[in-house]
Amino acid sequence: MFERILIANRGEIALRVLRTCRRLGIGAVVAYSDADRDSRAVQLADEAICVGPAEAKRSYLSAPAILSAAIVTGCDAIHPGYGFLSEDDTFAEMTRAHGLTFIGPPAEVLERFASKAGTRELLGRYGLPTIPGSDGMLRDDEHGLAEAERIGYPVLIKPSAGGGGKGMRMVRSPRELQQALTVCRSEARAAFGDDSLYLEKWLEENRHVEVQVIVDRYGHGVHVGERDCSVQRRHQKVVEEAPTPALPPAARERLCESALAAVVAAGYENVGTLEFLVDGEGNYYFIEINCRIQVEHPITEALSGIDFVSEQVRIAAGEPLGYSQADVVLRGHAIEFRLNAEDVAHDFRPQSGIVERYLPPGGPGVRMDSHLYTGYEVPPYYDSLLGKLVVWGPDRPSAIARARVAIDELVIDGLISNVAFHRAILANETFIGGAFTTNLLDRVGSAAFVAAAAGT
Amino acid sequence: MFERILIANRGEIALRVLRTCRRLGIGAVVAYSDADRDSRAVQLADEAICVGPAEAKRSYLSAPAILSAAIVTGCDAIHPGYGFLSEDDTFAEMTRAHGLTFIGPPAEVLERFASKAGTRELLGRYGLPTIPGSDGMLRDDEHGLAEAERIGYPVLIKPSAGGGGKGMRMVRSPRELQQALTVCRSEARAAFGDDSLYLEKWLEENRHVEVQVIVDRYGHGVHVGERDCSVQRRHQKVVEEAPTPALPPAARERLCESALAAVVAAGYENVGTLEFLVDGEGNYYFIEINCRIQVEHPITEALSGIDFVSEQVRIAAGEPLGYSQADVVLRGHAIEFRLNAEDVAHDFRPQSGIVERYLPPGGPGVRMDSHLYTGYEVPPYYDSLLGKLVVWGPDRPSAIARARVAIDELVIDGLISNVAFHRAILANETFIGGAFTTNLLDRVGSAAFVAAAAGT
Amino acid sequence: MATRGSRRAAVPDTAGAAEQARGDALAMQRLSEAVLPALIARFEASGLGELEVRRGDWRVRLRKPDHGEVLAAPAAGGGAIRAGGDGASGAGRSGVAAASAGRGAALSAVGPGRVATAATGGGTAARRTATSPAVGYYMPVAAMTPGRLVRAGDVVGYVDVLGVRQEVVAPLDGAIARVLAELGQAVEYGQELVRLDAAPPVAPGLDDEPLAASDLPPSEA
Amino acid sequence: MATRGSRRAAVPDTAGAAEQARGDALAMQRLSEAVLPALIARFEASGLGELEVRRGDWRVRLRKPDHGEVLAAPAAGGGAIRAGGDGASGAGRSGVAAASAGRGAALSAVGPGRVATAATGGGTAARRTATSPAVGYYMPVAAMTPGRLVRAGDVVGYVDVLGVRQEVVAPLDGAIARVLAELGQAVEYGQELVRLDAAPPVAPGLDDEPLAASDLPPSEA
Repeated sequence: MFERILIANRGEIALRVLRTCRRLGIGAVVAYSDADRDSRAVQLADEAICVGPAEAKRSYLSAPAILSAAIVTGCDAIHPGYGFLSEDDTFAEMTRAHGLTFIGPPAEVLERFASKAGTRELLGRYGLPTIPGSDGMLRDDEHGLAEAERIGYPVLIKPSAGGGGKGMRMVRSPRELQQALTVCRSEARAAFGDDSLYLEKWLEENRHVEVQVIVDRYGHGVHVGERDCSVQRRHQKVVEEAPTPALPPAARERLCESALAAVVAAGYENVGTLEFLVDGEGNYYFIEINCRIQVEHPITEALSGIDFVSEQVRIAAGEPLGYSQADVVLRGHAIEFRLNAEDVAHDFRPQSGIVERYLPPGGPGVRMDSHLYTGYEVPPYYDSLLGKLVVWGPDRPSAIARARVAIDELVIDGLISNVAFHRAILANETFIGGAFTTNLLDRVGSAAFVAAAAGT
Repeated sequence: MFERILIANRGEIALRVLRTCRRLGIGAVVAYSDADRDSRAVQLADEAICVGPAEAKRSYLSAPAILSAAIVTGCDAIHPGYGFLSEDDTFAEMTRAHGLTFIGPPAEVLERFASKAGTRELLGRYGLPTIPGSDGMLRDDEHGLAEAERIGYPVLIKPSAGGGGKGMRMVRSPRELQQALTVCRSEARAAFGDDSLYLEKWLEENRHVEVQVIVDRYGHGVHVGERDCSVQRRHQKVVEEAPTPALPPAARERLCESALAAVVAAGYENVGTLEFLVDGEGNYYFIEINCRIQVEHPITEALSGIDFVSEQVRIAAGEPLGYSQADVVLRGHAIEFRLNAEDVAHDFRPQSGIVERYLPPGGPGVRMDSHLYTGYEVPPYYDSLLGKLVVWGPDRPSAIARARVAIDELVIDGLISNVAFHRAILANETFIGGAFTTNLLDRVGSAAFVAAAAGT
Repeated sequence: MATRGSRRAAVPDTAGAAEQARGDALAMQRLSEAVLPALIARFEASGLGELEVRRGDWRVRLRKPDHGEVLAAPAAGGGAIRAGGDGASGAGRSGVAAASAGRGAALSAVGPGRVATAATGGGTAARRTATSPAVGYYMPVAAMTPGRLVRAGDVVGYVDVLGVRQEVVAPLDGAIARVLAELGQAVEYGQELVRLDAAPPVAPGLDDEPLAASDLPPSEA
Repeated sequence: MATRGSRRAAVPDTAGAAEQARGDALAMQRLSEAVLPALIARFEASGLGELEVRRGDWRVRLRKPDHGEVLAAPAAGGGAIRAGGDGASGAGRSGVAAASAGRGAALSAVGPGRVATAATGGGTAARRTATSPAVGYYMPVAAMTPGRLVRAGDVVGYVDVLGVRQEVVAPLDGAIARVLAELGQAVEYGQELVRLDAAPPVAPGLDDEPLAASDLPPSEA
């Protein structure tokens, strides 16, 4: 097992990883940027080291800075969290070349699953249905137009790299497609340094359902059920829950088993998530794999009792899984709410500033993962995630009821957050009925959605 | 179901009950004393009503004040929390006489189990072994001396009423007994208004193990496993855990089943706890029953997923239990740490004052039930409980590891608490080995215990 | 609308300073010698309710008792209920007025003045108001109407607690200025029930301050 | 031992006041007209780092930037490691110095002055110190010993980042006062590496303040 892990991330996930390092008795060094020196993770770390200025490119995204920090602080492994360098196979390879362990899939596994199109093809071969899409990356606009014609409109433009909705757009006609391709290409280039795009058939009313897997180095794997992340705005998840209300138990089991079988066969290793779209008839289509810890992993922790960061660490250290599918027992229902510093009423404008007062909710079945504290200054340089409220209940209605209580208890004063948005979700009949689809929010408009809920 | 519940308590338990009322969609009115108007429960309540001055006798312990408050605020039920009026059969009867429901056992059940000696006799008849003790209450010192002679020294003097260590004393000789009887009598009179005392054989090295039961009005009951509360100082619980490390699974099962069978047969109703002493050979002796929610109920909630306040409410409303023993599944290991505002180094002197900074720990398997917030002033009038840290892990070592992490994260600035004491417990080999006995702390001395741990 | 209670001198709270390092001790000395007297003076003049100076582990807080402000709540059949939150709490449901369910009575709104009023010997505002000795239903004494002269200790009303009448007592000699609750209204412990105008000082040694005209409540409800 | 950086004027922070009710607005006006100027004056004189005045939902906070205090850390083979916590954090493990495991180097202790120092244009203290451009191992330039004259932009040392040398650059004309790191020492981004004495102003318009003798670090390590 590792002696000392460098945590190469910030915010709530740095704290999350730190907690597991502590629990495992492993030293935790937090790498931070100049803008994060007052962060909770830095305060609690065994050691903290400044790796660069606020700008992520020169700190959290700088492979040399992170690796150098790990070396000079005597770490033998690096946990990248999510985002930043977490799925960067070059960084994973550099880490290994310097004799350190990258906590995540090995470099060659990351490389194998780096291209979304390539992964769909690979896992398609191992039995996962995929959405009809373009024949590989679009060579140019003409190729795009021809492929869209073949697939049939509406189609979704997607970038090969990255995530988080950047470079994605749904179009309903050749004219829209031509305009959008230019925009998506430049967005993708700016965000990921790669402007490769491909097309997918757009499913009008769909659910986002993803399967959590853990696979060790020796090809033993389990799935830990699925999560439903259909509450999205602009392709960004806002609320996630498990199990999915979209599928009956037998269908969920089938989905999870086929996902696990495919990734094990394709040689995946470590903790990972396979994302699917599920249509109104319950058909599912594989869309992509996330080779890292997910933001929404706590809901699966609430159901299973498994610590996913601990599993990442153990598997990266070469330990065998040590249990089998029959040992994975899921109990109850859990929902996660992403609390963002953003102004829903004003186009989700990100907010920064001092947290005047912070008090997380408590009680049975309530977990709040957040790096906030009273007096903390949210810097303007990074994503707007303030924390994640996770509620558990023996069933979905009780989880929803607890969520309402917890949201009402939560105190985050000093900056605008999307708490009102979550209240609106919890009052929404479609959500309560378990029938939310991924495009509902964008169709209605989030601001209108919140306003409508406030009026009732 | 009830429309509106008066919460006749304060501190963390008022908040705990409030959370469940909210979850169940029941209005929550908080009755508070003049000293508690800035309490978190008052802030969060649907309505709050001042029932009297700081002095508990004229507020939280005043049956007319509480009942009048329930009536004028339109409540149809009263939740008494723990302590105060929670096991007062006269109050329960008054509540019923005014057409309201007491959330707890009905008055006649409370009355039946009001006397500790009587309850031991009653449940002894239904098969529970009891500790050899005096023949009823002690009539006078002579009776006490004779009974102690018969039982054999050392013996424990116990008051018929109350709890929390007041009026209790272990003595090893007739001379010690005679002195202690006077002290215990006056302590018991002052604390409970009842100076009846009885004697029990003192078990040198024993564990405190208690069984959680839920019994509905129709005689259907389940047990929800046991808890081990052997970490005590002066007969007050400080750390509790479940399951007990003192007994193997089969013995735990036997204990729990016999406890449940006995209380169901004796006509118990609602949520309750049967306390046992377990000696070095695994023999168990029933000592008393608590006819209310326990401070340490969250560890059983962590294992079972059952909300015990919700069960109290449902059963008091006449609902059937609705599930059977096979549905009660216990998972993992949980430990609770009582955080008290007390100076362990100075004879546990209670502390009061302003909480300058409060930040609860978080992450997987961590629950903090506390009424604190930054800026809250802990009043000097009541017990010193600041909150309860509850950690869960898949097994005992991981629960202990998580507890260490959580204790290190917890921030309570501005007043002295017993955090150092809990750190000492978590560093203690006897605790880690699962071999703590109830008299260990008093034998060593808590201050010495903390100092010894700090030195290692 | 609101009357203003008397002010007490500020109380410096210097707990914990003794254990601090030399640097803190020096800063503390500087604070108390140079800054504190001026701060207290400014504070008195500022109209602020609280002022706090902090540095590291020590702090000094200047605080006035709350003003004896009383809301003029219409005591109708289903009156307003005291909301759980207040300005300082943030998370409370301040401003939410829920109707009391059933039992034909309601609890009247309680203003921020109740702390000072309920406290013994708080200020003259407290001594000018008869407060509820218990939680229950208010029962006025018919003769106790505005203008009526009373002596300290006179019963100016009752609160019915489970059928038992508890006396509401005049805290000082004076005249009834206003009755703040109605027959059958739900009242809580410490709630202001009858406002008095203090009698003008007739003998030396009476420790009640004379009232300025501006301290009296206006006559509208 | 410690040098003190320059102070900046206090910045009143009045966010949110605009939305407040008339009462707050009045109190606010009173505060800013009557109290604030005096408070600022007192604050400047008091030596305090922060002062805050609050009332209900608004508040005014006066705060100075941290002093440019620098620890004189002994740069031995296994030096002290920066502890996670600081005075303000409370829960951190302040004071805990853990030895760096393996790899033959250690990170030197970093004082609370780093924020001010690393900031661009913070005060003269920042402009007097060459800081690390990256995280890595320090490599001095042999000629750069105390007394040596340098010009702004001169390379006064290097930081080795995975085998690539990054330049440590003099921020102004002056003389080397002290080299704060040793060959092979682990340094983090922004860490102070070479202290300079500014050259005396030779031309008008040079915006560096002249140094007082008391601002110079004492010569012992």
